[in-house]
Amino acid sequence: MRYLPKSPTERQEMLAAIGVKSIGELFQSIPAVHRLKDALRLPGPLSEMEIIEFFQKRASENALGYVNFLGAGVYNHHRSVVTDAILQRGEFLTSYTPYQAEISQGTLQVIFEFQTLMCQLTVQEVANASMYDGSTALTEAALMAERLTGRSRVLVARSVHPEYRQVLATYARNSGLQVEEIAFNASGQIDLPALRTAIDNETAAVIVQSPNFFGVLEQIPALAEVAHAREALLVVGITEGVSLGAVRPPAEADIVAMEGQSFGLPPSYGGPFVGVIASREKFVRQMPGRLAGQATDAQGHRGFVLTLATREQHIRREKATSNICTNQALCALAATIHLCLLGKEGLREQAQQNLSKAHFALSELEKIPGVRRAFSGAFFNEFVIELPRSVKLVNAALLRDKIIGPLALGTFYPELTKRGLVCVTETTTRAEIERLAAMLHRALEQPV
Amino acid sequence: MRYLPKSPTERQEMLAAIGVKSIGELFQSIPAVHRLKDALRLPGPLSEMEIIEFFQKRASENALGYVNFLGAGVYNHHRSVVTDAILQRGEFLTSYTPYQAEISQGTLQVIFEFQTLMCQLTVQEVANASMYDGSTALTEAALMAERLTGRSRVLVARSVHPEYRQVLATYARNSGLQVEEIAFNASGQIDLPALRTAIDNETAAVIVQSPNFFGVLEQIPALAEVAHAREALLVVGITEGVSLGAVRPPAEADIVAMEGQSFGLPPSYGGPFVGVIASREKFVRQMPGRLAGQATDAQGHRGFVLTLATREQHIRREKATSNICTNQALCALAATIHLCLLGKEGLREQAQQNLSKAHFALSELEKIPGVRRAFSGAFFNEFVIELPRSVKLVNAALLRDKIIGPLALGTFYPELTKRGLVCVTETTTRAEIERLAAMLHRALEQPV
Amino acid sequence: MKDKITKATRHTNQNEALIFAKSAKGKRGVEFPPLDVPAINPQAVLGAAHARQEISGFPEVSEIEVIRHFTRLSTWNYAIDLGMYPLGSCTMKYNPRVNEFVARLDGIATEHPFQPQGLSQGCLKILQLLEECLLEITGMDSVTLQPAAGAQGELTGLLLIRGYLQSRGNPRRKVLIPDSAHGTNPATAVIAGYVVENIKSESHGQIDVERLRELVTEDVAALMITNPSTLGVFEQRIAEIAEILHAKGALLYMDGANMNALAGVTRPGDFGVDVMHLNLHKTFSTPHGGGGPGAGPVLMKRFLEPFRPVPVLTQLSDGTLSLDSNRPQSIGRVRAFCGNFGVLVRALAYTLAYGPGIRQATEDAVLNANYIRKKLEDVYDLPYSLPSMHEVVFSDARQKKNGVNTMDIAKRLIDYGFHPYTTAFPLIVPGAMMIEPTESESKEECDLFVDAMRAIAEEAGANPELVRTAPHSTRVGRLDEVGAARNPVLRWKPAASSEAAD
Amino acid sequence: MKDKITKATRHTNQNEALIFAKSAKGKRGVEFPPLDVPAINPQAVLGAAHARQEISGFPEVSEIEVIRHFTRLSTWNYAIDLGMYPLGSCTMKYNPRVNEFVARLDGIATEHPFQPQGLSQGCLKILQLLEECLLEITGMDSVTLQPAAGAQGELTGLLLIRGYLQSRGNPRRKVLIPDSAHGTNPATAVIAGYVVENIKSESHGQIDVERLRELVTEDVAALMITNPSTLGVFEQRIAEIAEILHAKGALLYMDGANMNALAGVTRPGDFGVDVMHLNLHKTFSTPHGGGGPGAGPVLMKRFLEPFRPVPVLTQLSDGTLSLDSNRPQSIGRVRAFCGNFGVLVRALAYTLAYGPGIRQATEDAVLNANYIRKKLEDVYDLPYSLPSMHEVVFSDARQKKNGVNTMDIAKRLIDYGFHPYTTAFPLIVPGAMMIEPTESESKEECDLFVDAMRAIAEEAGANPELVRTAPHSTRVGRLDEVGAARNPVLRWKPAASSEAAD
Ligand SMILES: Cc1ncc(COP(=O)(O)O)c(C=O)c1O
Ligand SMILES: Cc1ncc(COP(=O)(O)O)c(C=O)c1O
Repeated sequence: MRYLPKSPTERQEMLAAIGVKSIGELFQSIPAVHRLKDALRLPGPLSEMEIIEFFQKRASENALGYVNFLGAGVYNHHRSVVTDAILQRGEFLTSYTPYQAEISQGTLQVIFEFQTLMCQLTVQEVANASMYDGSTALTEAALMAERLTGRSRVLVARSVHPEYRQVLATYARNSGLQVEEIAFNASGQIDLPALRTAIDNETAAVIVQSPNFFGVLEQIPALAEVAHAREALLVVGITEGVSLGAVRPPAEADIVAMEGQSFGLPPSYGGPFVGVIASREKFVRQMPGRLAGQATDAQGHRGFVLTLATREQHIRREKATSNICTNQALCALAATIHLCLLGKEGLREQAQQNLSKAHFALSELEKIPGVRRAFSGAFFNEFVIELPRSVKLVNAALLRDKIIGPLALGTFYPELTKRGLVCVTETTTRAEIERLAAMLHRALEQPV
Repeated sequence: MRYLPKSPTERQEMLAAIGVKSIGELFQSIPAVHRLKDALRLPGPLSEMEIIEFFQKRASENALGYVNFLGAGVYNHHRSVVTDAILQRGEFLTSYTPYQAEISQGTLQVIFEFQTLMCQLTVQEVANASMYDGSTALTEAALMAERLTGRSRVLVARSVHPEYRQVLATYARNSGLQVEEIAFNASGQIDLPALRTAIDNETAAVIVQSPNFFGVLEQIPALAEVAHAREALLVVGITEGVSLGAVRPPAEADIVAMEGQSFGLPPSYGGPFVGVIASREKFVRQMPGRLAGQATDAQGHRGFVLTLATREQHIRREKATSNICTNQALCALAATIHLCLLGKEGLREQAQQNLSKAHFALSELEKIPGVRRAFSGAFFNEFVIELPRSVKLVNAALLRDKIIGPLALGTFYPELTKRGLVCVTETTTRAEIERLAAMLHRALEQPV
Repeated sequence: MKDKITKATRHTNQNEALIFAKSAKGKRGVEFPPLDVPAINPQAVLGAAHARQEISGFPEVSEIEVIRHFTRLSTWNYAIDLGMYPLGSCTMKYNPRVNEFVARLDGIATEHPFQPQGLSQGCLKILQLLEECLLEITGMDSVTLQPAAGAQGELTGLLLIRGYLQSRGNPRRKVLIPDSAHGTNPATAVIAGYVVENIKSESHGQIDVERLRELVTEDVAALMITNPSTLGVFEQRIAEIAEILHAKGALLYMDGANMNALAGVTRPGDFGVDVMHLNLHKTFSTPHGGGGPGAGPVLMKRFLEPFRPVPVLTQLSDGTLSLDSNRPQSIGRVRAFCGNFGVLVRALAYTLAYGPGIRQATEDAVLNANYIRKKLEDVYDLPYSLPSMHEVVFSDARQKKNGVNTMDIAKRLIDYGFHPYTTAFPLIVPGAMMIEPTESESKEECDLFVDAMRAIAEEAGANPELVRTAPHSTRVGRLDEVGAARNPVLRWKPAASSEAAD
Repeated sequence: MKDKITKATRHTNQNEALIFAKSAKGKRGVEFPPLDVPAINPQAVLGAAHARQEISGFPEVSEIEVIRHFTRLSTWNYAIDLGMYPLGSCTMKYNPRVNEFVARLDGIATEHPFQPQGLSQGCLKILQLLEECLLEITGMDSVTLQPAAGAQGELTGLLLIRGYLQSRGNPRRKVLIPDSAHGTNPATAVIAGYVVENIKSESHGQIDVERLRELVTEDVAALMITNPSTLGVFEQRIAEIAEILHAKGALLYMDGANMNALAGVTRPGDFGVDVMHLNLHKTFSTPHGGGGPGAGPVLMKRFLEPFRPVPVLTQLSDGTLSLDSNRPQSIGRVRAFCGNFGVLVRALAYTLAYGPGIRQATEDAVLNANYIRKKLEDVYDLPYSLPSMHEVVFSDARQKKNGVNTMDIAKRLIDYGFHPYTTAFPLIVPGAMMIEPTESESKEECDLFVDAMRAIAEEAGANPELVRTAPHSTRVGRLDEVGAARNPVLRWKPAASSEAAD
């Protein structure tokens, strides 16, 4: 087998050196009854050619050649080939968690740079590297708030990504964390009065997302006031990192939980992505996940090490701040490379293009009789439209034109049938936007 | 511009340091009349996204999605993704010719391994790394024979690749080398009697290709006898390196000129490929091109250096064995990686699959009324079929079925109209072969 | 002694400052096509309240500077592609390049989790085939591919157990965990709402079955066991252990991190395991990437199936695949979307490459570990002498006498051109030296490792200081971790730029 | 002095034997799908006369061993991706990664040169656009993209000249070449059937125009000039030189290796050049790959067009592109198929990335060279003082006094983390130090280079031995090239395996 670097003779030599006659003897410690008699019934073995052919067939059964207007936590953004070229260097791709600092400085400096970039984007003091994704980052942020406040009730805006709220619910259910949801208003933002009445002195955190699931920006400073008035923490989730190139960062938040997929990671049917938790320096010892810090050797050379490990499971076991071990380091590397390439001006331009194209798309769609925007709040590159008929029906028609239309919100919000979430990024061309508008217009003209 | 690592301020600082006010001052040495007033009229600048889009458009205007049965010096063989992954490491991709041995040992050891592999495949004593391609390698081999024998007449078989012969003619025309062509016989091999009569004591070399342009194997030992009887050299060209996994190597040849495209290089519309000259140790000082040799440093460490440079243009100038400087080193690296992956058994299996599939294809095609093989000689993975009507007509019909059919030989050999060269490799599936046969059958049944 | 070192040499290596030190206003590494719609000014449409002013300190560099920056940094790393990586419990095996290729295909890497399922059949078929393969390899009945890593798999598994017990009236209070277990086990149990009770291992490092019998009460939800144990030893009485638990209505959870010792040879489903996780970034060769990503599928017996996280993959009558979220008894979601899909793609590519031949990989892994054990047992202390499977755990007991500990030996291995083994785990072995070669190591590489370890053992006697102060061949020496933790510098700051960014 | 070295540090680096040392019977790195047609035994169909028995000594290794072998070897190389590569005359600039990406696209890398031209319009459009761009940049009238490298471009150019002169009755005998020319110029002239006559440069290193006037006779076919010269200086009297040649019916050939100093600023077609070549692997950023591949397009004035190599790209009335081989006056083919197409793809990608902005690249290249010249001219001898363009040529004259020569300084640069400059070329400068930074170097990298060169100049005075014995930081020291050439070992042999393969 091509992955195995041994010849039959070498195997025999090694068995002889060990002092056994057959490989079977080395498995004697497994009770005979449990040892398999027959070979496993698995497909393969396949050659490289066959493996590639297999996956190309699968790829052809997917949405190749379709234009899509989907966002909702996973965004189609430009990814430079430079990022992937570096990512595939064996020194990064095939290395382990950098516990042995002397031969892991490459990964460690990258993590340190990643932490810095995340702080700069979110205007927070410290950031970790990394959490599994945005949904678990948001959930761990809630648990972190619980630890920090000693309170066990969190209020979550319904405008937070539905699947993020499901993950939070799963973790909360058994760890004694009580979760209550706060409605959204006509602007698509969290209902402030409702929040004010719901919040109390047992509230550990107020959890919102901005831009939220409807693409609408939340009023972070006002929310911070409400939360802080009750000594609760404000947790802000971010699924669309590119927004930070144009949108005011959540500086007033106590904890920011971000999904970094927009920074150079492919949609890849939902993962692997990279979650980040950023917060205030004073909260760092309750932070979950890995942290790299600066250190010096005996000669005074600057280097980096994994630090504050006393928060982690391998040291603290049942008292750890989280059970996370393997994380998303390679995705954090991709995000670091991607953001370094973009730079300050690149990120600004990208954000402005997203903003411009999304607003252009809305204006095109609003020209269609019966189509209007569902919420009034300011938005970045996603917005909800209301249609005169079922989104599913309309999408079915659009598919014939190789367009994957708006995400039907009825699936997640019973009250939001006929509402669709539209996402437009810098990779969407004007022609594609105009085609969407034209086809949607035509679809609506057809009798049901 | 993203490739330029300077800010406007830094440019100003550097100009100041030099002591000039504007960049223009640094171009004063160019007479004013010659300095361009206007910007060049060039397309661009394009972003990375636009560049990729441009070339994807071009790609879509090519033969994507067609099955082809073309060989004739460029072969569709399996290329492992491993080869390309290594090839793209910046340390190999972006390094220069290894003149500074201490920081070029990677490239130098690869070249040494490449030379060894080429010797093993061709059963020659020394091999260079590298020539531009097979055609220039064959041509340089003729010039090398001219220098070695002090004679200036070469006999080249018409069964040698037509474009190779054209290149030879171009180089010969002005360097006083006289080239005569020898006909081929019914078996598709060089006409031995004709060769015997043509060869004389002024003949520097007999030049053949095996497998030749018709896919037919030449009788190397017999040819060597004929040549050596007149103290002429036998030069053997090889365009299909994979044949060496099954076909007897040209051990009796004095010089072997090989095209290495089959060893891990994509067809790439004809290049870049890698030419090799292999020969006898005693001829090495008349060899063109680069050679790496073993050396030791003061501490006795083994290393490699470029050696016998006194053959080369940068030392010998007008007396050099060739004018070649930049060669095809990266392609030689690809071939080295590819052959190491294949290994002895892999190459044998690949060759046997080519042989088996080509012979299966012939048998399928011969079932078609009016289709027969044109030559009788033993072949590897290419063969010539004779059709009852014009190959061009038939191919036009095949194209409708997304099949690129046999190469029409009439273009190269007026006497070989209605003859087509068919190539089948391990990448051709039985289904594709059967489709070719079926469609060709149908095409021939249609009225002209 | 230096002359003993044949595997590595020192060579010139580029220094590199932090990327922030290279920043200069106006440089950039990415450009975009000109905007093809009317440009909108953020201030105008977002208003002062929502528009961002400045991204303070954010780098501005060119493409070539980015390439050099990260290429240089990469050369400071050790990696599987450079040599043996014998980290015990981490299964650092070869990461096949074709897996990277297929995971990046258009139509695979480009797919959106919310696109119509009818246009996602390729993705869903990949998930289905991987599920079938993992079930066959483990002998279990049902699976979820959603967990992002082993630790999340553990949580998912415990929540399945909790959901099941809950459905029968009482989730119970305790989870039993051997003292040899990995830190994620106890950490996870707490998140799942359980109290951890540790079990001391018996003198051979196995589960103390008699003690277990006493501990297993109606209050115990499950035992989390790692098999082979973190000592690399198979739990001989595993079936009996399962019976003890089942007799009391408790379940057996198996941490499958060491599955590389079992694949193709024996199946947890056949020896009483109720639920387990796999680490696809270990046994199934997906690249560890400096810390992740991974994937931690959870496999279970039929009775736990109703509790699987949503969505679950189902096949409709017409054969099309779909994701079903309507599962009343589900524990819910543990992660958004469909898990680390790209990792799952790689794991399937790996499985297909071997097919039933995966047994050969297991055999070679066990062969390597036993070969190294045999070649080193006369110079290093072997605290537990039961037969090793895929890894062997020595201790520094002998070298300690000369003041040389497992960390010193580990660091000295770096000078010999190897990545160290796992130190200080499992906790039941003081001064543990946990060596897992995996099947990816040739006899040549194993022999070089043995030579290095023996040479270091010699140095520990003849020249302990040399070992204590190792490594001597790296661009930085041992770093002051205590100082780093005392006053942590966790990010670059412009103020400190001249200092930190250089 | 070591403390002066801030750019590089020594770090552990893997050793690696020859691949042949890793070979063991039965290992392999590639497997094929099962044969889907009847298997044929080579012996049977080819017969003893044609069937191969053994491939003696051929390696047998696994995929992981191949990955490690070449990954380890790669770490022994210096490269542009690692740092400045100031080789004069070589224009080692950044090789954009997107160029590699597009050259590998399906539909580009996969295309066969003999497929129907109707199905090759994409390839042909790429060639056409590149032709148009190169013509605009050089100001010439016609072009061939066939030559595989600069030297072959030179040959093609001289054959064009010969063909043209031939057509007017007499190919003539001589080609004039300045003593500052690159070795390929004279070597090429001979292959083209010409006798080389060297011209001494005048005291400023420029063409001695008066001498030229005497030398140009009816017997002279052409002058091969490099402009800017290999001293990096523009030939101020270039137009006059052209007139002198043209007056006698001789032609002006320009070696375009130094076009990186001119692109966007001035055009050879505008200052009298009749024919020239470009090195796309220099000026147009295609990767040098350790020695190649390259591409050497030849550009010419209208009157030379009929002599272009076949096939030539032509546009049919219906707009489709085709390759025309029916050109009676053609010099013939210089290479099979359509040249190094993959290299041409990369060069076009590079040109499109800059567009008219290519002038900025030229300006930055000249800026860097002059900056370095300014910062070093007080410590290194500048034999020719005319204004530098894209490169500057110093000599070791001052350091020679302490027995330190250009090669010693070059080797010492390695310790300072840089690839050396070009040594011992051009020949008219004894102890030449030829420095070409290109536009790809940041001010930071240029400053580090200046610091290193100044530190070495100091060392040459204070501690010449340190410089003479450099490099001190590499895995191997200076290798005995004389010994290697005296009895050459040019391949591994099984016999010597234990010795050579380790
Ligand atoms: C025995 C054991 N259990 C659990 C884990 C945790 O798995 P992961 O790192 O994938 O979360 C590990 C990984 O180090 C392990 O070795
Ligand atoms: C001035 C000059 N002319 C010609 C050449 C030869 O070009 P190539 O190496 O592409 O054959 C070179 C390349 O080194 C050069 O520097």
